[in-house]
Amino acid sequence: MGLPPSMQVEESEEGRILTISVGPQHPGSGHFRLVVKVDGDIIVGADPDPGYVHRGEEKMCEYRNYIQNIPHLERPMIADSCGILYPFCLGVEDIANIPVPERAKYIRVILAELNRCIFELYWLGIYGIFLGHSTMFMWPMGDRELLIDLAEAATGARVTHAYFVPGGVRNDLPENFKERAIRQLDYFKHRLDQYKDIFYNNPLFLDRTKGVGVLSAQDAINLGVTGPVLRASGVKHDIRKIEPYDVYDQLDFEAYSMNSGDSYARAYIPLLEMYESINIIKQCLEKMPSGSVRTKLGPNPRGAAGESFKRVEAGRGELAYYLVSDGTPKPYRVKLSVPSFRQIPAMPHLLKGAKLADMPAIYWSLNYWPVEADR
Amino acid sequence: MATVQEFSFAEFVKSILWLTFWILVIFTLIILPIIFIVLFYVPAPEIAGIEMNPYLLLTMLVNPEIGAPLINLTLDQPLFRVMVFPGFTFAALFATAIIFVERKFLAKMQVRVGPYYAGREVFWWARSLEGLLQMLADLLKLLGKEVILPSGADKPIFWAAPVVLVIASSALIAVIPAGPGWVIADIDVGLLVVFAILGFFPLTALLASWASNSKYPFIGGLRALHQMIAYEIPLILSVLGVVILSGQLNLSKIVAAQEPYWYILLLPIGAFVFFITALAELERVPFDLPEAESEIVAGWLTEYSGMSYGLIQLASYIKLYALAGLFVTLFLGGWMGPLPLAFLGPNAPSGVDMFGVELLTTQEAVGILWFVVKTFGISVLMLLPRGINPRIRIDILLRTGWAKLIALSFINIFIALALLYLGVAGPAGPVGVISP
Amino acid sequence: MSSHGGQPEEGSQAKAEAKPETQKPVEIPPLEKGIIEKITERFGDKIKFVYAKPKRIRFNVKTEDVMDFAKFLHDEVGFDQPISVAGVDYPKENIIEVVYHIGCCTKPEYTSSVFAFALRLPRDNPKTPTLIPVYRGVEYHEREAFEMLGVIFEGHPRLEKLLLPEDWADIPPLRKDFNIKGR
Amino acid sequence: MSGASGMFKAIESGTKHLIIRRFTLRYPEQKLKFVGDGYQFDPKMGVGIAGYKGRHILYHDKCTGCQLCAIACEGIAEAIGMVKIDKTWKHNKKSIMPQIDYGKCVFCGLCVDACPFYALFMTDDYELAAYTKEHLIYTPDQLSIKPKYQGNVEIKIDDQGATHG
Repeated sequence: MGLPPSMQVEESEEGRILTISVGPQHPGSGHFRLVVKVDGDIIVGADPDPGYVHRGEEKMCEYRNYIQNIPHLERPMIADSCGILYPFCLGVEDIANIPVPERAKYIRVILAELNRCIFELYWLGIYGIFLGHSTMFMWPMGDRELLIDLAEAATGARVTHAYFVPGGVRNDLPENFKERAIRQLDYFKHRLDQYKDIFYNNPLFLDRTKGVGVLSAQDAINLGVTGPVLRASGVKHDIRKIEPYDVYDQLDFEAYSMNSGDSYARAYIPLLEMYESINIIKQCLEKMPSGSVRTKLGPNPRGAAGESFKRVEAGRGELAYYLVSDGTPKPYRVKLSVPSFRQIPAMPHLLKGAKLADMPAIYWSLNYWPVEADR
Repeated sequence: MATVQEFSFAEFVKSILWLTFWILVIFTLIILPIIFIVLFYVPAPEIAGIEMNPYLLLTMLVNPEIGAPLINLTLDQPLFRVMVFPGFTFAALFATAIIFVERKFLAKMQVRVGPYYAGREVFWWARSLEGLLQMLADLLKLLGKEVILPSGADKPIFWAAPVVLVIASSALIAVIPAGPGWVIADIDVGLLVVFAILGFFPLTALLASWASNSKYPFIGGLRALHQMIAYEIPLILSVLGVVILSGQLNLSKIVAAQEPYWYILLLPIGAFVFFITALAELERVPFDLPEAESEIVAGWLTEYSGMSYGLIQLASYIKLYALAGLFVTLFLGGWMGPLPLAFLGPNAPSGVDMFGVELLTTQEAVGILWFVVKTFGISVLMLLPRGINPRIRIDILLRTGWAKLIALSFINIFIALALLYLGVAGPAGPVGVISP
Repeated sequence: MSSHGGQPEEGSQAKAEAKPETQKPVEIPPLEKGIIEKITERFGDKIKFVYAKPKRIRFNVKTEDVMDFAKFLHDEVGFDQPISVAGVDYPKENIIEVVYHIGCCTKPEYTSSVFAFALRLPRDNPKTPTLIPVYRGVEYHEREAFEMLGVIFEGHPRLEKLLLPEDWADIPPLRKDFNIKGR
Repeated sequence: MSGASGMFKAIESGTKHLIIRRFTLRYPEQKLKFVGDGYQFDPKMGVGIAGYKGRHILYHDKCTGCQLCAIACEGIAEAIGMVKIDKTWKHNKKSIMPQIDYGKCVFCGLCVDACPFYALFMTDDYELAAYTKEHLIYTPDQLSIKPKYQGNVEIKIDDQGATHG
């Protein structure tokens, strides 16, 4: 009695290799395929295969003017829709020389940080369920509602806000937003403390993640990974700090980094960042001046011929837009350099030699978002 | 515009009412006359001195005492014990209750609602019963689903595995006493039977995974095999302390041997090891890695669907009941309560009556109640880790099983031996506490 | 216009003002100036300086120099983090540009800067050596540029489909002569 | 020993939540309260007014049939088409008004930004489910009806945790 017929086991020098396709229909993959080769319980090769949700965002951009590009550009990353739109607005403002009112800058920062939290909670929830921790799935998903409610009060939509526009934001914050925000953020901070107890300090979680998938700083830089993944490897590289956009240079906050470079560090940094986001939002609410929030523009803003490369720190890391304009109302070329796509090379690098059971712990700690990577 | 079939609840209710109406009409007009014609010619049989005529039930409604001999007869039947009370029906109902409690309990812990509408629609006057009928709804859903046979599957094994699992886990119940005298098979090698049956599960899991002809089930089956075998040894070793102290393998006698104090007070390490290994045997979080969905979809259950999946789930929850019952039997004094029976006072009824028949004596009734309460408590404790723990990795699991738990269970055995030789407890009864 | 290769030369849009040329000498901040001097010292005329805005520098590089240039940039100047590889199609000039954006993680004074260098390749036969030996992380970016614009990276280990469907049989979609239906 | 204390803390944290209020919004019985009266736009200021972006509302007495909303939607969702209306308005020479296909609309609200006559706003109504795609196409007459949305639930926060009441 041999192996069942569907299991092709190839004999090779390393031993007997079983190929497992993780995705595209797999509870642990998303819209994405990871071809994993295992020898026993050890992964000997992993080949990421993105592209299942490619929508041609970059080509679509060339057919629409700058304003019309807003709604579809946030679709690749609806969990962080402000983060993915932010550099686009910065880039258009750069190309078309649009001034931004001071209040709009603060509102943008508030919304970007809210969205960072919303994204990181979503991410954390899925990390929890990937490690088999169902409570850690439900809690962040529930607490996300607090922040989504805030974002909805400001923008009018729960996830796809279409809120940032070149020249500011669409509308001012509603009345009593400040009190509401502070109340809910205080509660949210209290909830984050609970996460530490049940998840981050749980000895089984530490067993699962400490020392798993260690990425050295040199490798992290060379592979081009970004965001929390890079910072977990000890490289203090946060765009908000090194190249402050909008009002980040007037705010007092910390960009955290850890030195261990393992899955635990990659999972812990988002938690610290959420604390920091609460801090930033509160500062912004205090410092925010009054005034206009949007520069009045014609329906078709057009920029001079030229190019612009703007980057922001989104929830998953450095998100950059390379905009080339030829002077027409439509962009000549838009290139999204998304963090998820930049994490891909780290995946085979880290998975090789890991255990099969560590696959979800490593894969999801890389902050990889299939829809965003495919664009 | 295209015509659309719109679902209307009123139409649905109407159709059901019409269906019921026609069934009643056909029943009264055709089936009832046939029954009466048959009864006219065929004499009714007689059981326990009662004529089994079709009006018996109606008569019993008015005068219940008529049925008393019949009830007595039923209670004496071994089949009743196998099928109903300590046996399958009770276990299945208990398992269903555990599933419901697990879902509500977990939902509470996760700050959400859990099953809500099923049951609430029916018991609209009692909001606390929300979700009570969810188990029934799930059962109906699973019954209505197609059981998909994967191509290339080994048909006989694939079909047989869920049934075998249910049978095996139900067989565990046979030796567990649910009350004084209330045990299906009161055999002297009860504990050995438990371990013999437990040894059956990894094999079935492996066969089921093999028969599915798929990669994920195969890996899951291998993990299940590794895990169950690694944890069987500490499981058996942890119970050895109890056997040493009681000098018995018969579970009823083990319970009786815990008369002054329960073994969990004497052997806490053994109880701890047993609890952990029972969790691993049950594949419950944090030891659910044979079903780790983020790595291997659903482990060895991946290819099962419909009611065959439902049977596997039923088997696993019956097994949970059985292992919780075993824990109660071995360490928590089984049916014995923390208070003596005299606590009930002198005016306590001598038994539980129904239609004038004494179903249970007071001692039995209190014993069963304590057993159920304790088993339920232990079951809830077994559900608790699901809310607070992530899944652990196979190598950590095996290292814990082979190194730490076996060491702990050996320590437990030494403690038991020490207790025996010091004369604190033992088969002859504790010295100095109750001297004969 | 020809001096800044990043700009498309469209006849109708020639009115676009040639800002960088006129303001170049005054506008370059000292930090960027240092980088530019370092590079021009080493490469001289082989590479073409395009523009330097605050924190953004761009050079045009020839295919045969790109390997040396990348090595120099990585090892001596200190730009070590690949950010993106963008391809831009200019059918009127019959050129495809491949723009590498490189950031810096290790040298604190450069971390805020993004260095861009572009390869201007002929549109009918775009070929360039891969930069994987220098920047390990550009592997997937180059694969994307390959399938989206048809640029062939010589020496790339796996030049295959990445995002597009396996049965894609049209021209590379980000070329300007590929048109979306109905638009 | 840190492992044991960590596990103990986790158990404590988990059991603590057994008594905390449930957070879930029981949707059909409870509906969320939104800020404002739906997203609106002030073309004079060039700034919107915060509100929920739900179904549109069209003011027939203001719409001039200028098609700016349809043009704005062209590259986004192509949900807005201009249709003839029976009634004649003095300010609407062509007698055309927008008709919105909610099977396509992405609720970005950029059509509201495009309207210079205060004629097209958005409302709180998000319950647009229908049995057919045809039912999702809202004619100008349907769009002019003000929806009845009654949401009154807000997040309440106290010592027992956050809840939707």
